[in-house]
Amino acid sequence: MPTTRGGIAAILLACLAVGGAAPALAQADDPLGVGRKMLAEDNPGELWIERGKSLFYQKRGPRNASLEQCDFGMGPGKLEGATARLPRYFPDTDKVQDLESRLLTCMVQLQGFNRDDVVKRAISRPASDGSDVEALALYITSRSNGMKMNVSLSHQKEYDMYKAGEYLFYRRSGQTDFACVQCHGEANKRIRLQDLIHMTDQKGVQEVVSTWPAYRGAHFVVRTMQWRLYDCFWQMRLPELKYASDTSIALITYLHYQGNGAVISVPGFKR
Amino acid sequence: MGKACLKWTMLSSLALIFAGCATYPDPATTRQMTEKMVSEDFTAPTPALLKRLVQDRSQTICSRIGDAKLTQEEAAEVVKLARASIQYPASGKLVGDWKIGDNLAHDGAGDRIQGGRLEKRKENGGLCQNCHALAPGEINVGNVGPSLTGYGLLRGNSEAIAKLTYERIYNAWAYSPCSNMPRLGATRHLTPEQITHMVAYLLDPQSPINKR
Amino acid sequence: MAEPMKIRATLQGDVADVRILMLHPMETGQRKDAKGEIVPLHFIQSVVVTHNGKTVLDTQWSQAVSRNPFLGLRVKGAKAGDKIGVTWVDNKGDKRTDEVTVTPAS
Amino acid sequence: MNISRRTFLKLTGGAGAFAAAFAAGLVASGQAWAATWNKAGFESKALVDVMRSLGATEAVESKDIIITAPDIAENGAVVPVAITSKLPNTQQISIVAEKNPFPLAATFDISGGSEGYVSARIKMGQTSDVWAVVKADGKYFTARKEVKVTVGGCG
Repeated sequence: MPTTRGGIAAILLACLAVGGAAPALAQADDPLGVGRKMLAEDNPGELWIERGKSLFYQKRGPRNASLEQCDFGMGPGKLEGATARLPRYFPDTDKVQDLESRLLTCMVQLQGFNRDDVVKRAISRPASDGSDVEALALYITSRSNGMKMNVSLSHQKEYDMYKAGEYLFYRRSGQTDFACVQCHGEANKRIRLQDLIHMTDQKGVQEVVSTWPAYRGAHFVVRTMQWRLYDCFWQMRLPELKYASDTSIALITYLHYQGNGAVISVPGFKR
Repeated sequence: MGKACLKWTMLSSLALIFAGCATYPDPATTRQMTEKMVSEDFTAPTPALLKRLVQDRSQTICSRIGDAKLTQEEAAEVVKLARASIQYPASGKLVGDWKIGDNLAHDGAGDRIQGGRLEKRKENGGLCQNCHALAPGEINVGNVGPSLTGYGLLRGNSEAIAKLTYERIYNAWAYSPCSNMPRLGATRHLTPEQITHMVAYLLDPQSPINKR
Repeated sequence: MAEPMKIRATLQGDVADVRILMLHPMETGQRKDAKGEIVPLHFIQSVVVTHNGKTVLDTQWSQAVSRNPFLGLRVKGAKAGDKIGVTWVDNKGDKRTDEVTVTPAS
Repeated sequence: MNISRRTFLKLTGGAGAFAAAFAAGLVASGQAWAATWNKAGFESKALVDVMRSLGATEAVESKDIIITAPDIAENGAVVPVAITSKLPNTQQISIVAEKNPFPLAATFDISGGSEGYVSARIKMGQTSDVWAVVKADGKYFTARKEVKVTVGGCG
C-alpha cells in the first residue's frame, strides 16, 4: 500500500520529470512574452493591498470588531508568515483550514457576520470593485511576501486532507472526463493561447502556490485560490464548488504541500 | 537542477519520517472520505446536474493516481465499454457539413453552471480549438492534444477513415483507453449529428483544416 | 469615491522612472451591468504629472484606455527627495491628486 | 465569434455611443481643462480624421520612434503600449489603434522636464496597427506596429 514510501516515490518521480523538462518561462522569441512582462511589472492588484489592510483593522460587522484577534495559526493577529503555513489544522474548529476558510471563521465568530452572506459575496463580479474577502486575502498573504511556503502534514487530519487532495487531482468526472491532471500534468501545454501550469512538476506547482491572490487582467479584480478552483470546475462543466468547502481545502493542501519552498510574491498577475 | 531536486526529495522524506506517527490513510479510506466530500461540496440547479459528479465505471478506472499504469484487464474493459457506447446518426451518414463543423470546432461554450444557472444554448460547442491546432496559421489554438492541421490531407477521406474519425470523436477511449480526449459523444456533450459535421471539417478537401 | 493611486518614482541616474497605477472603471458607456442596464460612460479624461510643482506631462485620454489605468513616464533632471505629483480628472468631474517623493535606486 | 468576444466589443464601445454621450452632456465639457481635450480627435472614426485633428496630415515615418507592444495580445482589454521617441525636442506623443471604433486612444503633451517616453495600456477590439504619432520640434512623425488580438477567456 502506498504509505510513506509511496509518497517518497511519487516525489522522486516528479523530480525526475523536472530534470528532463524545459522551463516553460517566457522566451525571447515568445510573441506573448513582451506583453506579459509589461503587464506584470506594474500590477494593479497592488491597489487592493491598502484596502485589505484597512478592512483588517477596521471595526466591522454586528460585533463591531476588527480582525486583529484572528488567529491564522501563529497566534492572534500575527500575520507574518502565517499564509506560508496554510492550510493547517486548527484545534478550535477541529478542521484543516486554508486562508479563506479561516478568514471566514473569524469574520463569523469575531465580527458576527452571517456566513452565507460573506460566502455569497466572496467572489466578486468581473469589472467590479472586488469583494472584502478578496482584498483581505491579498493583504494577509502580502504579509508573507518573501517568505517560503512551509506547509506541514504533522497532524493526522492534515495527512488525510493531503491524500484527499491528491485523489481529487486525479479524479475524472463529468462530460469532459476531466480531472485536474488532464490539463496540468504535462510541461509546455496551452488551452488556446493560455499557458497551463505543469502542476506535477515542482517548479510549476511552486508558481501556483506563491502567486495567489492575483490580479486577473481579464476580470480587472483580485482573484483568490478559492476562485481559481471554482473556475476550473466551471470550465469542466461540473457543478459549482462550494466556497471554503473541504473539497477545495483538500486540493489546496495537496498543492501547497507540493509547492513547499516557493517564495511568496503577491499579488500575482494573471492574463 | 538534479542536485536541488534530490535535496528536496530528501527533505520531504525526512519530514515524513519525523512526522512519525502520522500515516497516510489507505487508498480505500481516502476514496471513501473524498467521495463523501464530493457529494457534499458542490451545488447545482437540479439534482440531475449534480449527478455529473458521479463517476461512471470507465472514469473510475481512468482516475489513476500519479504514474500508476492501467492493467491490461482495465484497458480492455475501458475499450469494451467505449465500443458499446458508440451510436451512429439516424441518417447513417457519417460526413456532415464542414462549415458547421468549423464553427463547432471553434466554439468552447455550452452547458456550464454558474450562479445557480445552467448556461442555456441551442447546442454545445465542440471545444476542439481549446486543445488542438486547427487550420494552418491559426494562432489561438491549444496544444494539449495533437495537431489536427492537414488531418484529411494526411489520411484521405475514405469511408473507413470517416468511420474511424467519427468513432474517435464519439468515444476516443475505444482506441486510446483513458486518454485525455473527452468522450464527446458518449458523455452526451455532442450529438451524433454534430460529430458528423466535425468529421466533415476534418476530412473535406475544402475545409480550412486541409488548406496548405 | 476616488481611491489613492499607487505611484513609484525611482531614480535612474538623473532620470526619475515614474510608474502610476490608478483605480478607475474607464467605462465605455456600452457595458451592461448584472441587471442588464447600461453602465454610463465614465473615464479619466486628463492626467497631469508635475515635478516639484512644474508640469512635465499633460495627457488627454479617451475611454479606450484600459480599466485601472497605468501610466509610465521618465522625468529628466530629477534627484532623490524631489516631489512627483499626479492629478487625474474624469468626465464626471471626479478628481484625485497624490504625491510621492523620488527615491534612490535600490 | 464567442461570447467573450461579443462582451469585449461592448466594452470597447459602439460608434454612436460616444457622440451621444457628448450630446447628453455626460462629458463635462464645461471644465477648464476640457478646453484642451481634443474632442474632434477622440470622436474621429478614421485614422485620417485623427491625423487631421492632431494637425499631423503631413507626418512622415520615422525610425527614431520605437513602439514596444506585444506581437500578440492575450487580452484585448489590456494591451500594453510604450512609445519611445529619440527625436530631438519631442513635444507630444499620441497612441492610435487604427481599427478601434474611435482610433485615438491617448495624447501626451511633454514639457521640458520629461523624456520622449510614455507607457500606457489600451483596449483593442481587434487585430490592428497601433500608430505612434509624435510631434517633435514642431513637425509630425509616425511609426506603427501590428498587434494581433486574440480574445480568450471562453471555453
